[in-house]
Amino acid sequence: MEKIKSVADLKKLKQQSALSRKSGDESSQQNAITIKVAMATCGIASGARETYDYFVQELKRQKINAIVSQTGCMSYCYAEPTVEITLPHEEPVVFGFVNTAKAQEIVDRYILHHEFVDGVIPASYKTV
Amino acid sequence: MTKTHIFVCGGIGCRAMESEQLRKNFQREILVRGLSDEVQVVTTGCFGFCEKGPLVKILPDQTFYVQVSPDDAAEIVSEHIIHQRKVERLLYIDPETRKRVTESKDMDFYKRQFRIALRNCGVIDPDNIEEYIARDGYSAIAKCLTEYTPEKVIDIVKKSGLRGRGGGGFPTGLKWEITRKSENSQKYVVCNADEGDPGAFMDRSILEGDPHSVIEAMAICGYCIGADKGLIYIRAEYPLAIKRLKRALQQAVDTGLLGRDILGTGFNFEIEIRYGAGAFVCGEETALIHSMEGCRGEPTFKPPFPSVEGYMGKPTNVNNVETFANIPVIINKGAEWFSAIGTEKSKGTKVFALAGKINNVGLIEVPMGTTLREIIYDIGGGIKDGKKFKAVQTGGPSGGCLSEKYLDTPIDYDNLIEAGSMMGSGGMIVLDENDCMVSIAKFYLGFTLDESCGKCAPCRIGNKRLYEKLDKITSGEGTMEDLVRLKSLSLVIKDTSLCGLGQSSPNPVLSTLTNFYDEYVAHVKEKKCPSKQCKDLINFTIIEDKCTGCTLCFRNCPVEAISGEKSKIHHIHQDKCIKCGLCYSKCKFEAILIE
Amino acid sequence: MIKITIDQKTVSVPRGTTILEAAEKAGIDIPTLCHMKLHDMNIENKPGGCRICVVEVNGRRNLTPSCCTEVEEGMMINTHSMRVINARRTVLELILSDHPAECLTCAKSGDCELQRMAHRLGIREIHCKGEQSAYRIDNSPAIIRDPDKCIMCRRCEMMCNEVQTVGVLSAVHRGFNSVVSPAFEKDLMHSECTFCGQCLAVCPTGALTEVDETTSVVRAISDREKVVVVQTAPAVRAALGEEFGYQAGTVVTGKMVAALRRLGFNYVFDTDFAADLTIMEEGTELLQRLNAFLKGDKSVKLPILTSCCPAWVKFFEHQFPELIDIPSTARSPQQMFGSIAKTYLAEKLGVDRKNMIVVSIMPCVAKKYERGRDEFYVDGNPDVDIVLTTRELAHLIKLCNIDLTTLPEEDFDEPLGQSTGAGVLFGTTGGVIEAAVRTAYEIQTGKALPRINFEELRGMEGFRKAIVDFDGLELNIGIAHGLGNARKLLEDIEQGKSHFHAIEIMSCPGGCIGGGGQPYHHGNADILMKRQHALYTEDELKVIRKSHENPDILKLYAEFLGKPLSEKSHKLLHTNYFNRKAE
Amino acid sequence: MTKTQLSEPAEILVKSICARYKNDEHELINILHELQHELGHLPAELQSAVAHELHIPVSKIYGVVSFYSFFTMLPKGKYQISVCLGTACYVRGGELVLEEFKRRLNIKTGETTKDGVFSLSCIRCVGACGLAPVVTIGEKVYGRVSPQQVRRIIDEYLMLEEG
Repeated sequence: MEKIKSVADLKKLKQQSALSRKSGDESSQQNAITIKVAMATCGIASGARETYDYFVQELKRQKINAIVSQTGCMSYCYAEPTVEITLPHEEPVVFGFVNTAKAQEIVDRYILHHEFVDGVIPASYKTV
Repeated sequence: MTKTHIFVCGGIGCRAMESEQLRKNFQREILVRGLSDEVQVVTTGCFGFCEKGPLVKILPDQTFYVQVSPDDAAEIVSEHIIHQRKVERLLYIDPETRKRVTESKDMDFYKRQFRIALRNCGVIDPDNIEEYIARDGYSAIAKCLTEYTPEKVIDIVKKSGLRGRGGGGFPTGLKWEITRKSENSQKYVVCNADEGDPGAFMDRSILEGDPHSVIEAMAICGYCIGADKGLIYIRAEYPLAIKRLKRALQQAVDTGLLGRDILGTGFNFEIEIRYGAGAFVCGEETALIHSMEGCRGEPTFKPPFPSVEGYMGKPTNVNNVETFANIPVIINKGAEWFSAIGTEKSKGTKVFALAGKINNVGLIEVPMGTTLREIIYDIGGGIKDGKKFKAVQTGGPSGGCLSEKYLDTPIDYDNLIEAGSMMGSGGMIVLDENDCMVSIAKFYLGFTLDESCGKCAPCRIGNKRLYEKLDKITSGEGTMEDLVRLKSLSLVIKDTSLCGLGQSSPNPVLSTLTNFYDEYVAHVKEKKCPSKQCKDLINFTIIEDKCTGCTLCFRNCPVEAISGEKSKIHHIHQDKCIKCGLCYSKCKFEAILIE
Repeated sequence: MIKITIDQKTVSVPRGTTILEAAEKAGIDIPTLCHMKLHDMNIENKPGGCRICVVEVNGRRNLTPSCCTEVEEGMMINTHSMRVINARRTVLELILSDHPAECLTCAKSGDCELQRMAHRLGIREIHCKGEQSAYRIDNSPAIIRDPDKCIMCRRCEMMCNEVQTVGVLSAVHRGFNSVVSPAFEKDLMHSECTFCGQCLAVCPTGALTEVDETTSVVRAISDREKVVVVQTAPAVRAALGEEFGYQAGTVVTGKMVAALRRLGFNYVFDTDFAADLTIMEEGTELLQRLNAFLKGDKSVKLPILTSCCPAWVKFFEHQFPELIDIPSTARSPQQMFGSIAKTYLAEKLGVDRKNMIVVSIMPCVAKKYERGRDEFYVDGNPDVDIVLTTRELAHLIKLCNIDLTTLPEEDFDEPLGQSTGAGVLFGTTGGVIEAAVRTAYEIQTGKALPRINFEELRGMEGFRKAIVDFDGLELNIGIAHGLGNARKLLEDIEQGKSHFHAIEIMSCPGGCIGGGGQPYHHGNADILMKRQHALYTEDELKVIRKSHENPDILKLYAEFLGKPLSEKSHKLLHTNYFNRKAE
Repeated sequence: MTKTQLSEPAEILVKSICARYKNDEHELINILHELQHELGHLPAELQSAVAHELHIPVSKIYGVVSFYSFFTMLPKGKYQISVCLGTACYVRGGELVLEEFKRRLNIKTGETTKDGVFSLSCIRCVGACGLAPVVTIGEKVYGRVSPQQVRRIIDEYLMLEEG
C-alpha cells in the first residue's frame, strides 16, 4: 500500500477515489453495477456470505459487469441479509431478506431488466 | 423504456392497515386495464412513517401517497398512472407549511433517523481504507494536525456538546481537557469497546462497518491530550469486529496514517488491541484499566480519575466506540453544526439497538430529543404481532422500564434519568402485554448478579437479596412487606455501591415498582401473573369445548405431557407439564387456557 | 490547608487528607470495617469495599466512603445523618446476612470487629435474609480458614501480597461467589503459605484464626504421667499484659511465670535461654564463615542469614531455593529449646522423652507449623509438642480464673530459665543481629565491647543497614522485617548487588512483637512501637546482656554439648533446608 | 500447588507465548487468551506454569481466570452450544430454548456431556438481536430458534459424529 506522507497525498487519494466513483467515463469500472452485501455479524449469521458468493458466481457466469463488495451493517436487522444495488446512473436500492433465491430474482429482474422486486427497503434515514 | 413501479409498503404497520389488500387491488386494476407490461407492483419493507400508513410510492416520479386505503387503488391507477394527474387528497400535508407534498424527496422530514456515528456503516467496505478516505476519512485528523492546536480541537469538542455515549454522559471535551492538563510524559488514549450490555450492539456494528472512524478519532484524541499510544479494549466475543479492526489498523500503519510522523507533521501515534474476557463490569473505566493491566476487573474509587491516574498509573482518556465515531464529523463540520442537533443538554444523535417485541428490529440513529413514540412506532414499525405496548427498557441492566406515559418524552441523558432509567449504551428493548415486568426485573438482576465483581458489599450481597426477593415474588410466595423491602434495599444499594454497576443495578427494580406496581401486587396478593409468564403461577389446561382433537399440541409437546387421540379431546398432565407454552402457541383453535 | 465542615464543625486539614482522617481530627468517630492503616509502617488497606464508612457530602448524588475520599475546599460533610445511618445499617445487615451466626462458638467472639460493629449499629434483626455462602473449612497445622466468615475486606490479601509478597491469598471468582482463597481453592498446607499469620492478625472476623491448642495443653497437664515443660518466647512478655488491661508495652514476665505455674506446668522455662544458645551457635557459624571468606575461601558464601523465624524459613524454601545454602543452619530458639529439653533436661530429670510434653508460648502462628516439621521429630516424638500463641495463653489463664494482675512476680525455673538481655532482644526486629554482634564482637576481637547498645541496628524501618566496626573490620549488616522487604534483599543477593556480611530477617512487621499470634492490634501501629520499647527496657534491666556470658549456657556446653558447632551441637541444634519450589 | 504435570509441548507453548509477551505480568489476559485458544482450557498446572514464567503468584492467575467468564478450567465439548440470553433473546424465549437444551443433553449450563461431544453455556448477547432467540455452535449461528428445533439441531451434530 502506498504511503500517505502529507495532507496533499491524502487529498489526492481522496480525489482519485471520488473521481473513479462519479465520473461517467468509458472504462468498465465506472459503468459497473455495484453490489454491496451487508456482512456484519448478524448479516453473516443470516446467510450473507452465501448471498455474497452467489452474486459473485452468478454475475461472473452471466458475464455481467459488476463489482460485488462487502460492507458493514445497514441496520435493517429484521431483514437480513440485506444488499444494496446501484445500477449505473441510478440511485442505490436496498433489498431485504436476500437469500440465494431472492438474489437470483434480483439478478434476473432488477439487474438485467431494471424491474423492482418485492423486498425493497426504502431508505429511512438521512446521513451526514 | 422505464417501467412504472408502484411501491406498496409491506411493513407490519401498514399491513395491519390492509396494505396487503391494497396491493392486490393495485394488481387487479393493472391486470384489468391491461397495464401489466408497463406497470409493476412491488411490496417494500417499512418506510418508517407508520403513523401515516399504508404508504404508496410511485416511481419514477417519486410521488408519495399516505393513508391509502384498498379502495384508493382504482383511483390512483386511473388518475396517476393513466392520466398523469396526482391524487391530491392522498398527498401528505406538511404540518408546517400546510401544503401538500408531491415528491418523496421533499419529504425527508419523515426520515426520523440521522446518521453521524453510523455514517459509513453499510456504505463503505470496512476492509478498504480508500473507501473511508473517499468519504472524508482522515481529513479530520489532517485538519487537526495542520490547522488546529490541541487546545483548539478540545475547544471544538467542548463546544459541540458531545457527551460520552457509553452510559454516564460525561462531557467528552472536558474529559480531554482534564487529561491534557494532567502532566506526564506518557499518556494513553483508550477506546472502550467492551460492549457488554445485553441487547446493545452499536459498537460492534461501528467496528465491523467503519473501524477507521474510531482509529482516526483516537489519533485526534492523542493529539489533543498529548498521548502517542492508544489501546482498544474489545470483547473477545466479537471475532469479526476484531478481525476488521486488526485489518484496519494494519492498513492505517501501512499507509502511514498511524505510526511515526503522521502526514509529515511530526505527530506520532500507535494503537494496540487488548481483549476483554467476559466481564460486564469492565465497561466501567477503572475496572477496564485494571483488566488491561492483567488484573481482575474490579473498579476502584474515583477520584483519582483515569484522566489523572489511569493505565499503568498514567493519565488515560477513556471513551467508548460511539463517542469516538462522532469526533471526525464534529471536526469536519464544526461545533455549531453538531450542537444544533439534539436537545439543550444532549447534543447530536444517539444510536439505539432497537429489539424485543418490535417489528423492525435494528440499529437506529436519531437526534437526541426524539420521542420513544417516534422510535417505536415510526422507525420500529410498532409492536410485533399487533400486541399491545407495555414498556420499553432502555439502558440495559443499568436502566429502567418506562411505561406508556413516557412515550412522548424526548429522549436525552437527563430526561431518561429523571424517568428512572438511563441512556446506558443505547439498548432499547420493547416489551408487550405478554411480558411480565417482575420477571423482567428479575432477568436484569440475574444479569447483575452474574456480573457483579464482588468487591463492595451492597452490590455483592444486596443484589443477591433483591434477586431472591424477586424470585420469591414470581413464585407466588412474596409478601407486601417484600415490596417495601425491595424498594428500601434498592435505594441503599444505589446510594452506597462502589461503581456505576451497583449504583444503577436496582434501576430495573425501582422503575418497574414505580411504573408497574399493580403487577407486583397481583403476584403477591392474588398469586397471579397478569402476563401469564411466571411458571409457578400458571397452569395450562385444554378447553374441552374448543378442542378439536387435531393432535397438534400433542405432537409439539416436548415432554409428552399431553395425551389424546385424533379427533378426541386432549388432556394436559399437570405433573409432567413444564409450562413452556408451546401448546398454547401452536393451538389453532384457542383451545388452551392459561390460568 | 483545606477548610471543611464536618457535622457542623469546621476543621482545616492538609491537602490529601481523607474525610475519615479529617473526622478523626475533629473528634468524630466514623465506623470502619475494611479500612486498616498501620501508620508507621506504610501499610494501608482501603479497597472501599465494605461501605460502612460512607458519609453524606453536600452536592454529591451518592454517599461516599470516607476512607477513600480526599477532602476538597468547602466540603460540607454529614457523618451521622439519618440517610447515612440507614445506609450503614442496611449494608451491615447485608454483610451479616451472608455471615454465619455462630458467635457463641466462634474463635473470634469478643474480639471480632464485625460483632462489635453489629453492636455499635444496634442491629437487632436481619431483614434481608437469604442464601449464605457455604465453603469448606481449611484446616492447616497453624491457620484455620473458614471462608464462610469472610467479609471481603481484603486485608489478608493485602498483607499476603503487598506486605509479605507471599501471594498465597487472592480474591477469586466474582460477585456473590467471590471469596479470598489460595489458588484453586487448595488448602493452605498445599500452598506456599509461610504461616506467618499476618493474615489472621488483621482479619476482622473469624474467617482466619490460629489452630486453638489450649485443649491439648489442658489434657497434657491433666495427665499425671506426663512432665509438662513450658517455654515462653521473648515477645510474649511484652504483649500478654494487653489481654489483661495493661497498657501496651507493659512487661509482665514475672506474672506470666507465676500464671504458668498456677496453670500446673511442671517447669516454666524461658525461650530466651534458647535464644542465647542460638547466638552461640549462629554467632560462631557467622565468624567461621566470615573468617574463611576473608581468607579467600571461595566455597564459603556470604552473607549469612538468620534462621530463627520459621515463616522466613518456609518463605525462602519456596521462593529462593537456590539460596538455601546461605541461611545459618542454626535451628530456631523454639526448636533448640525442645531439643535440649528432651535430651539434656530429660536426662537430668530422668524422664523418658515420650513422657515429657514441651509446650511453647509463642507470639507466632508459624511456630505451630514449625514444630510439626519432620526433621524436628526423634523416633516419632516431636521436640516440641504443643505451641500456644500469646492470645491462646491469655484465654487459658482467663479460663482458669487466674487474675494476672494480682499475681506475684516469679522467676523461671532452672536450668533452662536463665537468660541475658541479648536473648530478650530476639522479640524485635534488629534484636537477633544485635545479640549476635555483642557476642561475635568479643569472640572475634578478643576485646570487651566498648558499648552494649547498637542504636544503628534499631528502628522500625522495613529495611535497614548499618556498618558495625569490629575493631577495624567493618561488618556490613542488613535488617529486614516483613517478607516483602526480605524479598527485595534476597533479589539483590541473587543478582549480586548485595554486599552484606550478615542479615537478620523477621517475617512479621516489627519482628515477633508484631507476630500473628499476638493480641490483636486492630490496625494500631503504636502498640508495636510500645512493645518494642518494652523489650529494649527489659534488656537494659538485665545484669547479663551478652549471650556468651549466660552461666547456664556455659554450663550446658561444659556438661553436654562441648562447644559451639560441635558434633552434638550439629545433631541437636542445627538443621537443613528443603527446596519446596516444586511442591 | 500440585507438582507440574504439564505435558512437554504445553510447557513449551507456555514458555514461548509468555516470552513473546516479554514475560510481562500486565499481559496476563492476552497470554491466557492465547493459551485457551491453543489448548481449549486452562488447567491448574498450566496456570502454575504461567505463574512461574511471569514471576507472579499462581493465586493471582487463578483470581483472574475465575473472574472472567470467558476463561475455563474445564475442557469443553467438541461442539460448544451457546444459548444467547441477552435481553432481546430472553424476551423472545431464549430461556425456553436453554431449558430444552439442558433437558435434551441432560447437563446443566457450563457442563459438558459425558461423551465430550457437547458443552452448553449461555452467553450475553452476540449482537444478533434481529434473529432472537439465537444459539451459536462454534462459528455457526442459529437464529429464531424455537424449543422444537432443539432436537433437530442436536441431531444434526450427532449425525456428524456418527459420520
